[in-house]
Amino acid sequence: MTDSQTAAPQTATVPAPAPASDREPLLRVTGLTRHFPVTKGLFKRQVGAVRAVDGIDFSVNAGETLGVVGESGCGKSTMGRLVTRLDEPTGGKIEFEGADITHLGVGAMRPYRRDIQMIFQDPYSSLNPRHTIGTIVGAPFRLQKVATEHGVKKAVQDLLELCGLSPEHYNRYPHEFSGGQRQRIGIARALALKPKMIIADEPVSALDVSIQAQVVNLLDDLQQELGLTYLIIAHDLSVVRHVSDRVAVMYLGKVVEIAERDSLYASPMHPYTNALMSAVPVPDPRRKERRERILLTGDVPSPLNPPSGCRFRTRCWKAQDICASQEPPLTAAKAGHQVACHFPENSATE
Amino acid sequence: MYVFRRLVNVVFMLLVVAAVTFGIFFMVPKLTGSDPALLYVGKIADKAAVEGIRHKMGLDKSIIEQFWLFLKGIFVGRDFNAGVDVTHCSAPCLGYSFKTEREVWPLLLDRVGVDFSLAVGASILWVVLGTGTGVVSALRRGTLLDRITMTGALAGVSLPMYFTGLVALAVFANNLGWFPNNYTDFADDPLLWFEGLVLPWITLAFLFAATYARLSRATLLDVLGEDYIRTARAKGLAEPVVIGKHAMRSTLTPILTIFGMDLGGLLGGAVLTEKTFNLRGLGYEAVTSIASSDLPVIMGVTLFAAFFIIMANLLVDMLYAVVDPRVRLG
Amino acid sequence: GGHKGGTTGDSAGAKGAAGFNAAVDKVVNASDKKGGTLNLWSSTDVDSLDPGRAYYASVWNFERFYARTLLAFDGKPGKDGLKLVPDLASAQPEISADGKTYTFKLKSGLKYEDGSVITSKDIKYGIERVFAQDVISGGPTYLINELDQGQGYKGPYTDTDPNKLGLKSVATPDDSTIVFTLAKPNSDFPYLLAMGSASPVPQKLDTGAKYGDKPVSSGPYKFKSVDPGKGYELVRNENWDPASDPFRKALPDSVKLTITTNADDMDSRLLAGTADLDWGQTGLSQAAQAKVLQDNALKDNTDDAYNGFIRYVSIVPKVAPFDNIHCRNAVLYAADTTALQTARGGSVAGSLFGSMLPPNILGSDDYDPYGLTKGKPNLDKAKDELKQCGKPDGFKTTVAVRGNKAKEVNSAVALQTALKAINIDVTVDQYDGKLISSVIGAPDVVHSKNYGLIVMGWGADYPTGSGYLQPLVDGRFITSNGNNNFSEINDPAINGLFDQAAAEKDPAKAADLYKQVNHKVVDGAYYLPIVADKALNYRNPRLTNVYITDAFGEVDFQALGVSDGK
Amino acid sequence: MTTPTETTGPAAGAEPEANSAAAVAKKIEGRSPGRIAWDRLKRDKVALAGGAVVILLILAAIFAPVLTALFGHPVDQPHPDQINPDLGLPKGSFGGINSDFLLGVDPTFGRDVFSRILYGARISLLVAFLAATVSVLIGVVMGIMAGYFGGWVDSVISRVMDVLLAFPQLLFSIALVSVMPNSLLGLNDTGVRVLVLVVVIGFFGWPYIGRIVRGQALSLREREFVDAARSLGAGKAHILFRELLPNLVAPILVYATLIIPTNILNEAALSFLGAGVRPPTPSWGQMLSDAVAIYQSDPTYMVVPGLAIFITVLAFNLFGDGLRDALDPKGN
Amino acid sequence: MSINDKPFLSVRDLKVHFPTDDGLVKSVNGLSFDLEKGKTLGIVGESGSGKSVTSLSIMGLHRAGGKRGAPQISGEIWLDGEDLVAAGPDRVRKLRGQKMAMIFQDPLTAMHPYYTVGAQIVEGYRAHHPGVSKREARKRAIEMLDRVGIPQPDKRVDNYPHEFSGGMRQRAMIAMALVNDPSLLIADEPTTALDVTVQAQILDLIRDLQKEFGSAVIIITHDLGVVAELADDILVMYGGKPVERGPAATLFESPEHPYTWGLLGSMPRLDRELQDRLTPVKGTPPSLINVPSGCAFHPRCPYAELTGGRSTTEVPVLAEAAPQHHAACHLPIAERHRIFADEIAPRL
Ligand SMILES: Nc1ncnc2c1ncn2[C@@H]1O[C@H](COP(=O)(O)OP(=O)(O)OP(=O)(O)O)[C@@H](O)[C@H]1O
Ligand SMILES: Nc1ncnc2c1ncn2[C@@H]1O[C@H](COP(=O)(O)OP(=O)(O)OP(=O)(O)O)[C@@H](O)[C@H]1O
Ligand SMILES: [Mg+2]
Ligand SMILES: [Mg+2]
Ligand code: NI
Repeated sequence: MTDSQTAAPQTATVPAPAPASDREPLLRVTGLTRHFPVTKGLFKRQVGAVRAVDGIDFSVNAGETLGVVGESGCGKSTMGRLVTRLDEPTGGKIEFEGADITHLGVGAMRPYRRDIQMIFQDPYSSLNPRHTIGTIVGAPFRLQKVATEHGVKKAVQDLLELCGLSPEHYNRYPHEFSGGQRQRIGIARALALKPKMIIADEPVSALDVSIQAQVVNLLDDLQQELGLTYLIIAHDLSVVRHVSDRVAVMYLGKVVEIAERDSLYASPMHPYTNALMSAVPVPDPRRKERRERILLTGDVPSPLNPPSGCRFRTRCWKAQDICASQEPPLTAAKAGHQVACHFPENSATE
Repeated sequence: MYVFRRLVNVVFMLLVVAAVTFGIFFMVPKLTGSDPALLYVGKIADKAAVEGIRHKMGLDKSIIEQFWLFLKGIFVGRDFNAGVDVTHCSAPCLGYSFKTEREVWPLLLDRVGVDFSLAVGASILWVVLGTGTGVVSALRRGTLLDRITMTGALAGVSLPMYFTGLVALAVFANNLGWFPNNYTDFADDPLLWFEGLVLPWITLAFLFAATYARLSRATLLDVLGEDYIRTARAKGLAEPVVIGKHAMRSTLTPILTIFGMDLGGLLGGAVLTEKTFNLRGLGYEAVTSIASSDLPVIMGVTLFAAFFIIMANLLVDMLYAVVDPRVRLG
Repeated sequence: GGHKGGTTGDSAGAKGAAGFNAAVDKVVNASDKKGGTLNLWSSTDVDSLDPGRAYYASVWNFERFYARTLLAFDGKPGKDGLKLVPDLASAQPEISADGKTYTFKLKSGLKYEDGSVITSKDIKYGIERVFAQDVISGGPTYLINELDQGQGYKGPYTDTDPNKLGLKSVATPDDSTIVFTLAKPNSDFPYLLAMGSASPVPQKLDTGAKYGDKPVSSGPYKFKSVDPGKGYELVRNENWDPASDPFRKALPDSVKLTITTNADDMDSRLLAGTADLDWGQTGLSQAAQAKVLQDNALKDNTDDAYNGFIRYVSIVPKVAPFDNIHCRNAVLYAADTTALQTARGGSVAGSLFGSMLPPNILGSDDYDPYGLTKGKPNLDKAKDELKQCGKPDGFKTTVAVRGNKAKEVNSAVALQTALKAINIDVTVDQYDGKLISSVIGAPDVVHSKNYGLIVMGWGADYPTGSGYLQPLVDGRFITSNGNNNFSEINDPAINGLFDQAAAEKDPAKAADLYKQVNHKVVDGAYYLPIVADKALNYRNPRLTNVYITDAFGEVDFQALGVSDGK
Repeated sequence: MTTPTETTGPAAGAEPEANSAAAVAKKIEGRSPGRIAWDRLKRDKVALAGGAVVILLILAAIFAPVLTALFGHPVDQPHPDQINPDLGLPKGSFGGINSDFLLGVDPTFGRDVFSRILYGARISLLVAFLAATVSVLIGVVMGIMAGYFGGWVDSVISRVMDVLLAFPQLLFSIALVSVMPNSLLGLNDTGVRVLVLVVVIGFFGWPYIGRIVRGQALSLREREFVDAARSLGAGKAHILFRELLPNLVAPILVYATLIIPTNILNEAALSFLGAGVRPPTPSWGQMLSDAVAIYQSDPTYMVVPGLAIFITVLAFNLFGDGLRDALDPKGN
Repeated sequence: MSINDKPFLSVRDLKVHFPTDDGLVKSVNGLSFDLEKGKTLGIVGESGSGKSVTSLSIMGLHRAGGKRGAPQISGEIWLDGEDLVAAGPDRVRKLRGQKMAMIFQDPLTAMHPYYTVGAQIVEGYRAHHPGVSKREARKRAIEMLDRVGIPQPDKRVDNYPHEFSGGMRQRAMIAMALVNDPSLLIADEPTTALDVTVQAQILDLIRDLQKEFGSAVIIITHDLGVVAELADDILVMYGGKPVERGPAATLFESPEHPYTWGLLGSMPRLDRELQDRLTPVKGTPPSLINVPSGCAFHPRCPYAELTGGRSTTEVPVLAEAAPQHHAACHLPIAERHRIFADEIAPRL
């Protein structure tokens, strides 16, 4: 049975994730920080800060997919917005192809926008309801003043076709499409300028289960075909496993674990990652009795006032005194597997 | 602390209003080349007389100095020369009317009574009637009753109040002779006060009730679609409780907001109502003082009106915090 | 129609004396019955009760209750009321041969309400107050013009004289003698002394700008309460000696003046008999007027008297093409005076009038060379005049009118329509009514705005030909601001006639001179008189001694009494 | 796990996938948002009636000279024969209505009320429309800037709107109207009055639009398509006027239609208070103002302009209400 | 049939149709199922398949009267021997909150923002226990909050909903629903708005409470994982109709309906080997106004041709495929099993 949904050719093999070391990172993020000031009073005195992203480091190599998971409010979207420069970082550095793009202005950033594109979470709000599909998908050409061989219309129609939509949709409005189709339109727009990297913030979480798979497959196919690099943000561990080569786990504005996909899913080292994995409901009634679940107590603490030391310690069953006083650094516990924990699981030292 | 900050804000806004008003009405005679002093000399203008009056009104001072004196009068009071001796006008002193040479502050306090009487009676009427009809037609949505009341409300919104007022006067005061069109102070005779205000109240209430009916209907319909109403029903609460307790509380909050604004606006003078019903309130005073370039009175009325509107806003904001626990004042 | 109004029938029928316009030249309900309260009502407040500061005719009329003057208008109906009789003065003044010195002797035993004696110094002090225009503003300033004589006197409040009596032109050799020395003869001077601004003010009780809150009475009534904007009450002044007073009757025990906010309400009270008289005497509101005119019983209680005003259109010869008399004539002939009258409210509001001296002033006559009182335009003549003017195809001009006076705007519009008939294209320019002094009162502005026509009205401050006409037509009265001679007439012949009249001691001869001035002005086609103003006023039938005095064009308040003693 | 934030409307989403051969039931015509609103509006008979009246009124105002020539008398022509000279009131009952004077004559002059109402409509509508334009222009620019930029821009604009709303605007309008010269910028007296009315009414009206636009812009700013445009390198102007503005068209249109009746009432109110255009140029508020003095003896003269205002305002409100419902995304 | 023979909850041929401007929306179109006390039924299906409408119908929460928004409901809903469709609104209201209770998806909007959590629980309690004093009711509220695992319940009882975190709010909702010991609890997507870790807590809580109170539970979700965790029986809905019904274990092991296959195939699973590609269901969910003729799933069904045209003309009925396992599919049972074994199972 073949999937007749997508126009892109299928590949029979899972692309084996290449070792990270021998590739030049396309995107490198160091010490990235974003604090949202909380102000009060007549003179807008700053009384605190929401430490949405609080010093994270990672890099993404060309052609690979980095998945980012974490609970609601841990700073995933903020991170995504910082990397795409929709938001101004408070600190740290973002390098794209070796160039520092951390504080570029609208104009200076414009050339880079061709190479870094974004797919948004909500297929309803990410398309301007008053623009036709042609306008929406053609916007990148106009904004970047890119000349197209056979005119913008042709280019747009090609893109639509590439993303599994009919070229006749050119003059339609977004409200005439279903969620899955809209997400395809969003993807077509992101692809217009042939970017090198695509950042996708929860690209499928607003979609119905049966549609979600269509979009995931499309993303897969496009990566194959166009050699794209993805940074995919999601909270669904199963989806992330499916799409990623490497996965970063975030907790309260920090990356607590970052590893090759298989290594992470096979032997998660951070207690939080463990808890997350065990909490995912498995669609298999027979397994439900056998599974041992790690039930975390309490809620995620407020990013306004994160716990000292290790941020997870308030919910961690392994926490000890050192966790409160010392913040564990993100260190390589084994090849291609970094973790920030004083007492990591599944590690050789345990 | 919050209240203090807001009060500072109120004072600031009033200062802005005062400065702008002062500026405009100080500049206007300059622009039109008219000398306010000329307005107050007798029929045959005599140069010396004009000079004398200009000096007496303080119009020979610079605008900054005049404004400064005005502010000083409000906060610490100021002195006026009455010829034989110097009279002190104690704070809050809005000066003396150019025209009547009466102190402005007591004059306005006297006038505001009319607007107060107007506002109190009318607002009770319109809130009760307006929200009442709005709620009933929301609950009977789509029925004939709903359609009739809402068409009526739209008509109410579309009727100019000076027209409604005149029709009311023609019918009830003139033809039927039910209500006299004459204002009596409450202190003088409560019954006559009431009788004299019935028509203005009804006219005003008619206009506002229409707005409130539309607003409360729309809000209630919105609220009825809220999830928490469904929850209340899911708990098995009786329908009157669901409506009366859960829906109404949320419905009244936005109504409170515009009620505050409307009341504030009315207290600061209802020019059209006052003209239609021949009432002498702040609005009347405002119009006559503008007609006679009576700057101290203009300033007074403007500040009074702005004060009421701003205070009403403040009050509404604070009440909002009481009603809605999600609103934090800080 | 049915008789819907109040209960006025019985008295009107019983006495039978009253009738429409009965009080115009007769005394209605003559009676000496004392007691009761006179209820005056007004929809406008007094401008000031301080006799030095009031300018409303009704206040001047009202002052006769509490402020006596050396001379005063006699308490008689019609023209008889124009005569000045000695009031505080024991007799008519002694006038020096050159007509410049007036010497008055005061009656003896004159007292203020507090029992203190009224002296000639108080009269001088009262006059001096008027000079302090920075304090005592708003009143007539004729006395300053006559008496300052270059001294630059600034009033008693800044007077360095120990007794604050530094005004040189007035002397008080003793407490009962006062001598005025004028710079040049002025036969109108006695009228100036009959104004409230020449009434005595006791220096001790003077409160300066606030004197109007509690004027000290020298007349038959004193103030019991003063409540600005609401009402005033006068009660008997026990220290007033009827014997010293030549004409005041002082019939009611008290006089109340109630200020209402609502003219309609006042009119319905009048018709219902719960109010006695409109203090403002400005006429019934249109609704009440319609009602009264359609009901003869009610109409019998009304008077439609001249109030001393003429409504007119100034034609400005300084603005082309009105520099040519024929163009001015054309306007006069083309004017549809009936339409103009209707615009002011019809025949009730004024009668057609051909000249510029109102009927209540000595010297007035029926002079009407342009046939204005015929009520119809004479288009043939108008066109002929146009031709003579060299503008056979008409021309454009602008009429200036106060925007806040509906009747004047209506007049302007009516004139505009009428002149269209002879191709005069009139633009109606409404200016802010409070800016009279600086718009039409400023000849420069008039010229620059090309105001060829100006709608206005005028009433005399004192009922003589010069009181009425001089500000309007004497070229020496033209000022750069606050001018009233809009037509800028500066005819040496006219000016000379005024000087002649001023030196004339015989009023009848002076009247004749004013008649000549009037005719000259009319012949010069400087003015288009619209109407001699009238006001339809209602009098409560219970009032006694009602008559209209030409001195104010109003019912003489001080003579009134109430028949029922209530 | 999915988080369906919005259910795909069955009708709107029933479009078959491009390359799925099997067609799902009814194929829905591609309808633009404006088209959808128009279809909805067409079903609202009351709103359509309101709209029809509005159009008729506009036509009547435009063709006032023609209509007057056909059915009336020249606006400023007095008819003394229609007036009782003693009372200054129209002869005959009901304000002198007869076959010649369809709506009677005005007191004092006996001018044709029918013509004056028509010419009054010109002033009313002209002022209302122009003032609405002024309000919308300022309100949209200010509101969109405050909403999109936030921060101090928002603070300043919001504060200005607060102050403006706290100002006793009627007083200012009266004051400003009364001091204006009679000719300005080559306009005649009526022109100047209209200009001043437009400026004053329009200026005091913008905060209402501004607030609405600001609120909408605030929420639109959070929509991801704004980020999408930014991520494509769009500048501020592009975002404000290409991305946000088209989405504001609906509320702007609705509030523009709803501000017009308010403006008509305001113009009439100012005329009523004597601060409108000056006689003999007729206006409805001025006629009512004249009528105050004589409503007891000539009620017709009060009723006619009153009803004219009422009908006009009602028609605009009905239409505006319908438009709002039609353009309301929640409506279906 | 005597009352005792009836299952505790029995829905028979339920139809819920909404008249709208665009046409009749057939949100639920012939739904039947039974549920016993102590059992949990999971209802799964895509967005818009009629899950919520079903639960609201049972609760009698669709708006009655008026013209707009009121659905046409037909069929029978028997709860403990009483037909809720036939019963008057007053009767249903009395049962609501007492015998049957509901937990909603978004606890923040489902609670009144102006009243404290405690007050809202107390209100539900006192509505059905009129004699109880306020103090007793408050004690009960604190007890319930404690029961659902809210720390310091005696303090938290006076908090407003916005002062709670998402997980706590959902717990409070549960406390509110359980305050009258209902024998039927309907949970409509109770964890969709929550994080996985919190979701796990809530699912545990529901399971424990059910064991303790022995009530019947309907859990509605589109997450197959969630139903697998909780449900004894599963009902799969598509386009307002049930397409498959059966015990949880069998349904996951040998699903009968192509749509169920599609659902299972389209979700990536942590418990399986990583596949290269997911197997999506092609196309989009059907319009409920113009439901495709015959089998509503046929436009999206890869095997529609194999029915010999029946799928486009004939509406399939829920037929027993295995004991207690029903499916509405035109494919012959054998064919289905073959396809599943050959094509589907290897990919899952
Ligand atoms: N503009 C902002 N101002 C203040 N705080 C913000 C702002 N944007 C985000 N935050 C806060 O920063 C934190 C991280 O937010 P972010 O949206 O990045 O989380 P997330 O991981 O994407 O969550 P979710 O899964 O819910 O999308 C949250 O606590 C949020 O409240
Ligand atoms: N009041 C209503 N009027 C018209 N249609 C309605 C109404 N309520 C629900 N519907 C329609 O009924 C269908 C079923 O809705 P329902 O809410 O039951 O779906 P659901 O399965 O719960 O979906 P979700 O997973 O998104 O919650 C939807 O197409 C919806 O649009
Ligand atoms: Mg996010
Ligand atoms: Mg649902
Ligand atoms: Ni894949």
